[in-house]
Amino acid sequence: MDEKKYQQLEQQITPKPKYVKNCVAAFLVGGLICLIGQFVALFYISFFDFTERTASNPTVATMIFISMLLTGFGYYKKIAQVGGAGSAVPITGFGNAMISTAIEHKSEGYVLGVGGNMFKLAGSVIVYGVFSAFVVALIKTILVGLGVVSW
Amino acid sequence: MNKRGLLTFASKPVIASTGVTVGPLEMKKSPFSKYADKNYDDERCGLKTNEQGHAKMMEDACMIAMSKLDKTPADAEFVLMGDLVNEMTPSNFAASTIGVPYIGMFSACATSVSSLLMAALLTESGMAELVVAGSSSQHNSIERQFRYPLQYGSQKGATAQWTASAAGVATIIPYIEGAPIITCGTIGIVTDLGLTDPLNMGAAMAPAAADTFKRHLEGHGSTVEDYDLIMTGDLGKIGFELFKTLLDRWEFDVSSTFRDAGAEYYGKHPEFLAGASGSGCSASAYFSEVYDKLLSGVYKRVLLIATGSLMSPLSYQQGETIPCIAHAVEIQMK
Amino acid sequence: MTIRKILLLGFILVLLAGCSTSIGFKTVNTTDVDGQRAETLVKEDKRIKNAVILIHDDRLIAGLRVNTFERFKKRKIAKELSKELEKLYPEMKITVSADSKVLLETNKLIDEKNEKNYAKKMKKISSLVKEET
Amino acid sequence: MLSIYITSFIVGGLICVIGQLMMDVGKLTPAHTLCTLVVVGSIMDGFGLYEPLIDFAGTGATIPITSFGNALTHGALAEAEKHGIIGVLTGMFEVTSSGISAAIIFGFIASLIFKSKGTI
Repeated sequence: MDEKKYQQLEQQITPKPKYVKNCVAAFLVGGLICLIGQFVALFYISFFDFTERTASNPTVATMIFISMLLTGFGYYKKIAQVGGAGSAVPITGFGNAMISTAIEHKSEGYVLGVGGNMFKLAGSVIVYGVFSAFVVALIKTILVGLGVVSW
Repeated sequence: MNKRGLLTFASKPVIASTGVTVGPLEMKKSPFSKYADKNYDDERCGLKTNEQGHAKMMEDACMIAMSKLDKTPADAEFVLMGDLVNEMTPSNFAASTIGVPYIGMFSACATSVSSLLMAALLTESGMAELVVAGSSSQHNSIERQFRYPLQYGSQKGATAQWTASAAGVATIIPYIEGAPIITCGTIGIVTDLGLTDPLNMGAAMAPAAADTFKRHLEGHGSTVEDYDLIMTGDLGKIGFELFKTLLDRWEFDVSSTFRDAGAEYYGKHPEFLAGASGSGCSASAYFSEVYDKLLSGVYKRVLLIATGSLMSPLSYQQGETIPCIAHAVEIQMK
Repeated sequence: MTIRKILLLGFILVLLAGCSTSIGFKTVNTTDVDGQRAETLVKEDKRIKNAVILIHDDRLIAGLRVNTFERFKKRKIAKELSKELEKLYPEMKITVSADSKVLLETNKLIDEKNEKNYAKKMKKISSLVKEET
Repeated sequence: MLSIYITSFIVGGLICVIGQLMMDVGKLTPAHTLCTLVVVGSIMDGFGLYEPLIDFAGTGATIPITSFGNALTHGALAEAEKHGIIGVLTGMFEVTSSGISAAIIFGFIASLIFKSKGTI
């Protein structure tokens, strides 16, 4: 049996992802996480000296704290199995990636294990975020310097 | 007739005893667990790391298998075993505790059968009176090596399999009456049909299993009807479906006698998706339920085909395809 | 967790979120300058839903809430208003913001009705807005 | 007041749906999906589109990982506005340090408290 024929057969038999169901679940889970974040932000705006904009920092930190609890007690992966991208895309998913790696590599010690591996999954997000920010900001700064666009 | 990779054991080595240990999750969810010799309340078997727990499961399975024969490790000539973790360290540590001359075996999840075949060969050659063979896997340590950290949230599709925490060990001795005989076997050819999805290993392994199955039947001149049971290792629900489709195209009768350990391993629990995988999955199913049913005479002649995907995290991240292997062993009860 | 449970939870949260009162338009003026002009300016702007204006000493604070789909431009709206208010009251320190913090705090300040606190708290609100930029 | 919750839910949910489609239809791994979204967020800020989205949707725009790219670019641009081209290098983490530092701190704390479990 040649490769192409088998891959066709494999495509036929392997069940397709349930696109609609997955998207609805991602929408609900992702939306819900953002909604909870909005309540947290409201809390910070009402009781502390944060404006809508500056409240986003403590909100993010709080969401990561919640993510830590959910990850540690083993609930986050259950949410992720239902929510898919709905749980991976919010900042809680970023937290989950770092926290789960930290817990996992505890057995190799706190320096080489936890310290050395924490960014194993989440590191790529930081790398791409920083590099793309660099490129975008550089282009914009040059364009502003040339007088093509303004800030 | 092409005799490549075919093994026939004229001296009729037998499986004298088996030892099977399973983890806590398998104890609760797996229908095979009722045949197991030992289970643990803790996924790390009360030890500090997952890998230590893994070694402990393997070691306990070996000791149980030998104790059933009233033997000690000092009586065994060889121990052949393997697992999936880096350089098979859990097996290495288990072997170091047992202290029997040791050969590490690696055929990924097909190690259960490959070690059994090598043990039969050693016995056939007259170099051994007692060989211990087996394989094991432990969910936590393997999941972390091949996929993501345990608590990492990633959505698994319907094709994903759950690595089983289990160890299965058999002791092989020269012919005695009343024990299942290893009559023949077939060593698989590495098959790679260009699949790359590490979360759909069943589909990648199915052609290897089908190829070995065909070669075994043609090489040893048997037919599907000769067997009471033809059991694949850990193809999972989707891989098993593909395997049967392939055989159907080659005009084998797949309506009955076929089973897959991986697809059945967690019963009807849907959260395990396509079923179980891991080298402990086939080993613990073969050396528990199948062995018991051979002994009790439910099965007279069985064909066990264990499949393994020979990939590493490195190879699939580099975009390589997944090469797969399948080994077959035929066991008869007179 | 099933989708149904998530839906239910989401629904409850949305319901809970609904329990907030509308503020409308409010103006409090403790000075002699004409506060009416500021109020009409804000009221006439159709993009603005709620507004609280507080004029005290040499400060004018306007907290705005803009319509849902105008929120994209809420910074621009606040800036525009700020410029117009500066024209109307050139001698005053003007703070205009569409941030709900400003609206909430100013509203709280007015509800407390303690004029002694006005100067101090108004300064603080202005500094919060400045800190952001 | 109510509308911010609705927009937050809908915008946040929609960004996640885009991620889900990238994973299901585009067959990307979660890591590839997240990296792409971060890059998209930072490009959007380059065009000045992300800040209005935050004003519209609140946490619906700040909680998804796209805001991470936005915040990095925003910090770099703000610094570049003040100090010219050097600011691009130095300003990057001005705005966004909270997410990363929180993740490091809570990750380390979690590693002290929790043990990994293989339960389903």
